[in-house]
Amino acid sequence: MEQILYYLLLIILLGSSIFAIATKNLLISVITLTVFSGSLVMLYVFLQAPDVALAEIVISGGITTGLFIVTISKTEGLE
Amino acid sequence: MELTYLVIAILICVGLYAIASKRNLLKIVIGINILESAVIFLFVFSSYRPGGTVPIISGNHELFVDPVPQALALTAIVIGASTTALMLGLVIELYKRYDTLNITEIRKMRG
Amino acid sequence: MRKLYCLILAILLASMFFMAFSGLQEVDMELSNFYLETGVEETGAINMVTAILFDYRGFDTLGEATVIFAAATIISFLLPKKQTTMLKDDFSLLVHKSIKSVIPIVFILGVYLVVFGHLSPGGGFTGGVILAVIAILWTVVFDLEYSESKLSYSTKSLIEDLGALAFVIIGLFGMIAGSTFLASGQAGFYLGTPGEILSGGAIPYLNMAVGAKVGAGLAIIFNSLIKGE
Amino acid sequence: MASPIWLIILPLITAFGLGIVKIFSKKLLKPFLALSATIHLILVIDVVIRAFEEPMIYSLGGWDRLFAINLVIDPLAAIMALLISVISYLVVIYSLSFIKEDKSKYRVPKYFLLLFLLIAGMLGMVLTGDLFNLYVFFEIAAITSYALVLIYKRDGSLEGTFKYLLAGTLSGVFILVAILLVYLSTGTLNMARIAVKFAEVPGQLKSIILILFLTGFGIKFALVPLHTWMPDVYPEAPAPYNAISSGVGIKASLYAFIRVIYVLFGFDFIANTELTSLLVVWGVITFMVAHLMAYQQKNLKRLFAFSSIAQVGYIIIAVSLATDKGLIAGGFHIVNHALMKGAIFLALGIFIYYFKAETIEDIKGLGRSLPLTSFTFTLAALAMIGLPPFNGFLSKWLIIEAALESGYTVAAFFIPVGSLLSLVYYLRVLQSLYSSGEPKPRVDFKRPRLSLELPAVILGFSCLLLGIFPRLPLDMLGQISHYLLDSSNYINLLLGG
Repeated sequence: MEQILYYLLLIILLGSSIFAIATKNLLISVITLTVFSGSLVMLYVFLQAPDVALAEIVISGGITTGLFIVTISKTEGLE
Repeated sequence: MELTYLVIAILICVGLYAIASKRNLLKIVIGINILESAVIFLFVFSSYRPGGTVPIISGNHELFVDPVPQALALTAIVIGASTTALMLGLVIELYKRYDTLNITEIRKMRG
Repeated sequence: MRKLYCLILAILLASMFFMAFSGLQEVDMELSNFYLETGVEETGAINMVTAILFDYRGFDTLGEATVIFAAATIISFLLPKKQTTMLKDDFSLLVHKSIKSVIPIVFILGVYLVVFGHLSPGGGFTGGVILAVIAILWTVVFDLEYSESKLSYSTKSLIEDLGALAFVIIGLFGMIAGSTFLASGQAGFYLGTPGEILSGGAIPYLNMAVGAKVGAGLAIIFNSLIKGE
Repeated sequence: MASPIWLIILPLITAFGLGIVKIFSKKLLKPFLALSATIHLILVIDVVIRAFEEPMIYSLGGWDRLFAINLVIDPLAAIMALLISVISYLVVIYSLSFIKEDKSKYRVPKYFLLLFLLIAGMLGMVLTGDLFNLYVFFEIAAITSYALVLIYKRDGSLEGTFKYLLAGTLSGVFILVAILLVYLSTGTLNMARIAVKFAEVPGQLKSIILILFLTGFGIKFALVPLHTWMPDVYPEAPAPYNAISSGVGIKASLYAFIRVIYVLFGFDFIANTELTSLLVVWGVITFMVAHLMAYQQKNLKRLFAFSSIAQVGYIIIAVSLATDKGLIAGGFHIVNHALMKGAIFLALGIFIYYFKAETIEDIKGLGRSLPLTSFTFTLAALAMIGLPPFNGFLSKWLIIEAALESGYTVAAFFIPVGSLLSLVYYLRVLQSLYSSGEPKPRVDFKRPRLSLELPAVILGFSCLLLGIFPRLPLDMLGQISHYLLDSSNYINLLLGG
C-alpha cells in the first residue's frame, strides 16, 4: 500500500512539474506548483524527514507561492 | 529505488528546459523553483535508509535515516527561497520599467 | 528549433546527473554515524537535525540566516515604499474577525516550533516563517497600512538586526568561556537531560535568534513585494 | 592575538550592527564603518603574519577537527585573505565618499551593509576547510553581489542582474549537487577527510563531480562560454563594486576551484588525466576570445570586464599546470590582477563621479583635468598590458616560463599574442585619455577628493612597486605549493596526523 502511494506521488510530481511548465496561464502554473510541493512534502514524510517536510510546507508551499501570486497580480497573468 | 533517481533526473531536465527555452520571466523563475526542489528531493532521498526512522533519538530505535543531508537540505531550502524572492522582486521592477515579461522584448527595447 | 536544442541540452545534462546518482555506492557514513552515536550526549538535543544545524554546523546556519538578511535588505531597497492598491477591502467583516482570532493561534504555533526545536521537528526557521505569516495575514486581509501600523518597517528591521546580533553574541559566549566560536556544551551552556525543555545547551537560544531574524526578514520581503503602484 | 574567526565575524557584526548605529546617530555611521574596516585590516595582517610562521586551524564549536567546521589558514588562504582585506579596505574608504545618498536616505547604510556581508562571504570562502560551509559562503558572496549591482537602480542593472541571478543560481545548483555527490561517496564534508577517502571513488563519478565543480565555479569566474553575465553586469554596477568583484570576487571562486582540484582530486588525478591540457586549451580560448571581444567595446566598464575575463584565462593556464612554478606564477597573477584592476576601476570611478565619463569618447581630455588620477590609470593600464617594469610583465613572464617548462609551447606562444591584442585596445583608451578635448564636470571642482584619489593611487603605485621589488610576494607565494601539490601535507595539517 505504501509502495503504491509512493509511486503515485512520484507520478503526480512529474505530471505537475511538466504541466506547470507547459500551461500558458501563469496563475494555474503557480497553483500547480503548490500541488508539486504538496506531493514533495508527502514524499518527505515517507522518507522520514519531518523537519524538511515542515520547512517545505511553510517556505515553498506558503511563502514562495504567496510571493508568486503577488508578482502575478502586479504583472500579467498570461505567458 | 533507481526509479526515484530517474524521477529526480527528469525533474532536473524539466527545470533546465524551462530555464533555457522559456521567454517569460516568471516561467523561468518557476523553472528554477522546480530545479531547486528536485535537488532538495535528491538530498532527502539520499538520506533515506530502508527501515530507518526519523532522527529523533528518544525511543529504542536502532536504525535512523542520515540526518546530515536533511540538515543541509534545510539550509539549501532557505537559500533557494531567498534567491527566488529576489528574482520575483526583480521581475516586478522589470515589469514596471518595460511593461512586459517577455525577455526578448525587454532586450529589444534596450536596443 | 531552438526549443529542440534546449531540450537536447537539458536531457544531456539530466542524464549526466542520472549517471552520477546511479554510480553511487554504499560507503561508511562516518560523519552521520558519529553524530547519531554521540549527538544526544554531547549536544543535549534529541532532534539530530536540529543538533546538526545549530550545534555541530551552527556556522552554516549563521551563514544561511545571513543570506535571508541580505535578500530582505536588497528587496526592501529595490521596491520603494508606496501606496498599496491590490488586495484591499476584498474581505468581509467576518473574515476580518476570524483572522483576528486566528492570529494568536498562529503566534503560539510559531513560538512552539521555535522553542521546541531541539525536541521535535521544526526549529527556528520553520517557526520564524510561521511568525512571518502573521504580518503577511495583516497585509493580505487588512492592508499594508494596518500591517505597518502594527509593526513598522523599522521595527521589523530592528528585530532582524537584533536577532542576527544575538546569534553572533551567543556564539561569542563560547569564546569567552574559553572554547571556540559557537561552542555550546564545551562552553558550559546547560545541556540538561535530553528530552526536556531546558536542555540542548545553546540550541534553544540560537533557535530563538534565528526565529526572530527569519520571521522579520520574510515579513519585510513580503511587504516590500506587495508595495508599489 | 586575535583568533582567525574574527576575520569573518567582525564584518558580520558590523553589517548587523549598522541598523542599530543608525538609530543613535546618522553621523556616527561613517566613523563606525571606517573604524571597523581599519580594525579588520589590522586583524587580518596579524593573523596572516602568524599563519606564515605556522599554518593555523580553528575548529568551530569546540568540536573535534574531524567533525567540526574548521577554518584552515595555510599560505595560499593567508595570501588570499590579505589580498581580499587590502582591496576591501581601500574600497570601503573609497565608497565612503563615492556612494551618494538617494531620496529615501537608505542607499548608504544598505550599500555598506551589503559590502561588509560580501567581504565576510569572500573571506569565509577562502578560509573554510569544510565543503558545505564553502557553499554557504559562496551563496552569501553571490547574493550580496547581485544586491550591490542593483544599488543605483539603473534601468540596465535590472536586466543585467536578472541574467546574473540566473547564472548564479545555476552555478549554485551545480555546486550543491557536486557537494552532495562528494558527501554520498565519501561520507564526510571535511576537506581533508574527503581527500583521504576520495581515492576510492569510481572514476566516472569523479569526472562528473569535476565537471559539476568546473561549470559551477566556472560561471562565477567567467570561463569563456559561461562568462556572458559579466559584460552585462559591470557597466551598470557602481565602480567600487567593479573593483572588488573583478579584483577579488571572481578570484575567491577561482581559489575555491583551485582548492577543490588540488586538495580533493589531488595531484595524481591531475597528472594521470588530461585535465591539464583541457584547462590550458580552455584558458587560451578564454583569453583570446575575451581580448577580441574587448577590442570591439566602446563602454569602458564593458571593455574592462572582458579584460578581466582574459586575465582569468591566464591564471587558469598557470594553475592547471600542477607545477611549483605554475602555481607561483598563477598566484602572482591573481595578486597583480587584483591590484591593477582595483586601480583601474577606482580611477574610472573618479572619472565617472566628476565627469560622468563612461565610454572611450567621454574620457577625452581628462588627462589634463585629472592629472594624478589619469597617471594612476595609465600605470595600471600599462601593467595590464604587461610591459616592463610593471608587475603584470613579471607574472605573465612567469606564466610563459611555466608553460614552456611543462611543454605547452603553443599556449606559451599565444600569451604574448594576447598581450599584443590588449596593447592595441589599451592604447586606444590611453590615447583618448590624453587627447585634447573639453570635458564638462558635473559639479564644480578643483581636484578630486583625497579619499577617492588616495585608494586608487595606492593601488596604482603598488603595481609599479611590485614590478620593481617582486621579492617579498614571490617569497610568500613560494610557500603555497607545499599544501597544494601534495595533498597529504594539507591532510596532515588539518587532521594533525
